[in-house]
Amino acid sequence: MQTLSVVITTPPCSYSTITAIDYINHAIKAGVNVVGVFFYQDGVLNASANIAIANDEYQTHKHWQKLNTEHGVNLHVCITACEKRGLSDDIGDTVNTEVTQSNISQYFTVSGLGELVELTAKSEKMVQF
Amino acid sequence: MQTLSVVITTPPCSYSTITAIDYINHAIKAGVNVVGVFFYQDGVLNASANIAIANDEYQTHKHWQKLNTEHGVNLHVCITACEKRGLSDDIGDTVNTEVTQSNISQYFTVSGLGELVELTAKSEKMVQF
Amino acid sequence: MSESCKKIAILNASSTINQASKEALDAALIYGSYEQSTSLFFQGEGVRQLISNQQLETVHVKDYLKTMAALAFYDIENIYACKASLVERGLAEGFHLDDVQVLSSDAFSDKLHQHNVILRF
Amino acid sequence: MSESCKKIAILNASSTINQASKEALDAALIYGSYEQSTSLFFQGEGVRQLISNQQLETVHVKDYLKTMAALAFYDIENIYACKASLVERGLAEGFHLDDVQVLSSDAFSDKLHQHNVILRF
Amino acid sequence: MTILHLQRTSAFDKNDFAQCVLSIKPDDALVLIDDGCYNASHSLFINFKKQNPTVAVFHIQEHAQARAIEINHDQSSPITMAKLVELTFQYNSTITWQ
Amino acid sequence: MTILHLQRTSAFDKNDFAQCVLSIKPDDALVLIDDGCYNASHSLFINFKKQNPTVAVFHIQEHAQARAIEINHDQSSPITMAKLVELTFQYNSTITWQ
Repeated sequence: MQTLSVVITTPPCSYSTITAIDYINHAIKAGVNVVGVFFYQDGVLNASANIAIANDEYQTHKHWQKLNTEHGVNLHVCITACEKRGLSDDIGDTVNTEVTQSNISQYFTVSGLGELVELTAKSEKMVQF
Repeated sequence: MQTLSVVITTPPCSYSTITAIDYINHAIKAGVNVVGVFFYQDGVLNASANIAIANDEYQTHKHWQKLNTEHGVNLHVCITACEKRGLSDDIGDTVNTEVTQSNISQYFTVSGLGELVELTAKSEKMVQF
Repeated sequence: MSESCKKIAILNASSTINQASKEALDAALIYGSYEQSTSLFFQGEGVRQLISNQQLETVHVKDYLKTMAALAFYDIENIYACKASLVERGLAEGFHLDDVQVLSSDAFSDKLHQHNVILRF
Repeated sequence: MSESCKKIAILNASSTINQASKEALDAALIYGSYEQSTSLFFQGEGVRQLISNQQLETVHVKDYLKTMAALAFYDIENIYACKASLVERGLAEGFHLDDVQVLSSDAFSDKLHQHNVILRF
Repeated sequence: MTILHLQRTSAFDKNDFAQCVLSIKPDDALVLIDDGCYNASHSLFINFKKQNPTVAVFHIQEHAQARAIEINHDQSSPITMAKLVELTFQYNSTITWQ
Repeated sequence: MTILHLQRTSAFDKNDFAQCVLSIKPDDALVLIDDGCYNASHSLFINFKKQNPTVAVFHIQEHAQARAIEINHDQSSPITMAKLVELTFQYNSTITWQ
């Protein structure tokens, strides 16, 4: 079975990201094993839990969600790139200081750059978008 | 008194944003009345409440905060541009469904594009960064 | 709204399938809705926004170009395209908007110079 | 870590004072720390990252270029610069890193072709 | 080894394509994607085709169509996204010029 | 009316500067900011200076210094950010080329 990983560096409201999702969907349709997607640079913004795009526009975040829930595609975000862009899985709650919150979507896995290395090793091909 | 508004379209971790902050600080030092800063396009990401930049790097978000608290500069974010990028002042709380939360920094004012028009009318000069 | 006799120029420099282009148009329409004197300029890759027969839905992008038809409604009637940018790209003047004025670089810049606030997207 | 004899190329295309350049270096160092065979390529505006006497602190940017000294520690010894990019920019070969190999476009591309994964930042 | 070059930007806007054409070897292939389709009418592309008539060149048909770009099939072969997935596995590596 | 042109990108990377120079009138001024400082050695800039020797040209000294760029003062006057604020009010409008 052909194996593939994809690196995403474009943000959710960039139309370039639609092309990447389209590519991944076609890879799955062709029977390729999509080992994982790694979000880096401004690409990590795709992992925001609070994206709201107008109903008549392409719902980038819902398409990522669908890739995860319906096709089991692992969506890895680089936490270092996240934090400088306002995304974190360790936000102090102002009311209850003992719990922490996350503004990273539950469909994404918080990872580090080490995961990029893993994906590189585990996949026949790696394509950047 | 000279009046100025600034439009920011670059995100918080772009080094271009440092130049904009530097410019605004110099305007204030020169006695210019900075009527407001309007954040649009990827510039709205500066308003994220959860930015965490490594300690030894330029703390873009803290400099915006300081412009607001120490110099009374109004920081307006375009909410339409915010929402498609994951920022909102109306996030449903998963625990208590009756309250809504915001992931927009308290130092920023949630606005619409109408505020850009207001700032244009109220300022002698408008500079984009 | 405080009184203002400022003239606003929105300088469109991004190609069609680009969030910046859509957000530039949004800004122009708001200025128009507040009855500010607003002009649209298309230069560089921005001239591509004027070309007919684009099919944005093919790549799942909402056809915001259709919204340009609303420009006249908001009295945004000064729409300028840079001829040099069109020629460089081998583009004919078949626009989906009426009343686009195609200007030489010099005349295009002359028009820009008549505005008080210029935003480029 | 699963076994991999892949060769990784990080192709640096952004100028110095640029978050992309810093994040490209971070990625290269991680590949190196996992003992992956990794090479750095500098082309286009990317060649500026190699130039001596830059003073990033002047514009409040942390001098991540210093981190490049760690490349040798991670056995990242293949560092290539595109000669045409240097010449186009009028840049002399006074680099802050030793062992940068300046290659013709052809040779630069030959080296790129020896890698299994190429990421461009 | 061979490289599949994915060109996503327009040479009328950015200089990535100039670097891309310098990096293409005879057994590589070039795919015009997104705004990269605009390059079909750029002098860099036309010169590249003249000097390298045997290098395989493709463009994503839907991306050209969305932009109202007509590309002569002698210059570049229209492909679908499904075909792009296939191509990914036919070349040793990819570079994304964006 | 006069325009202060703020050039923030490098012509070695993007084509904004080509549009900028086409838009500059004799009473305008040009300021090289951020990566815009790299333009000082670009042929577009050198030709522009030859054809428009009287147009005021500035660069932010700290931005050039940070990048190890040496700019001949005959070609462009080094300024501080404070001076840029002053210039903003001396011209009717600004365009940011980025």
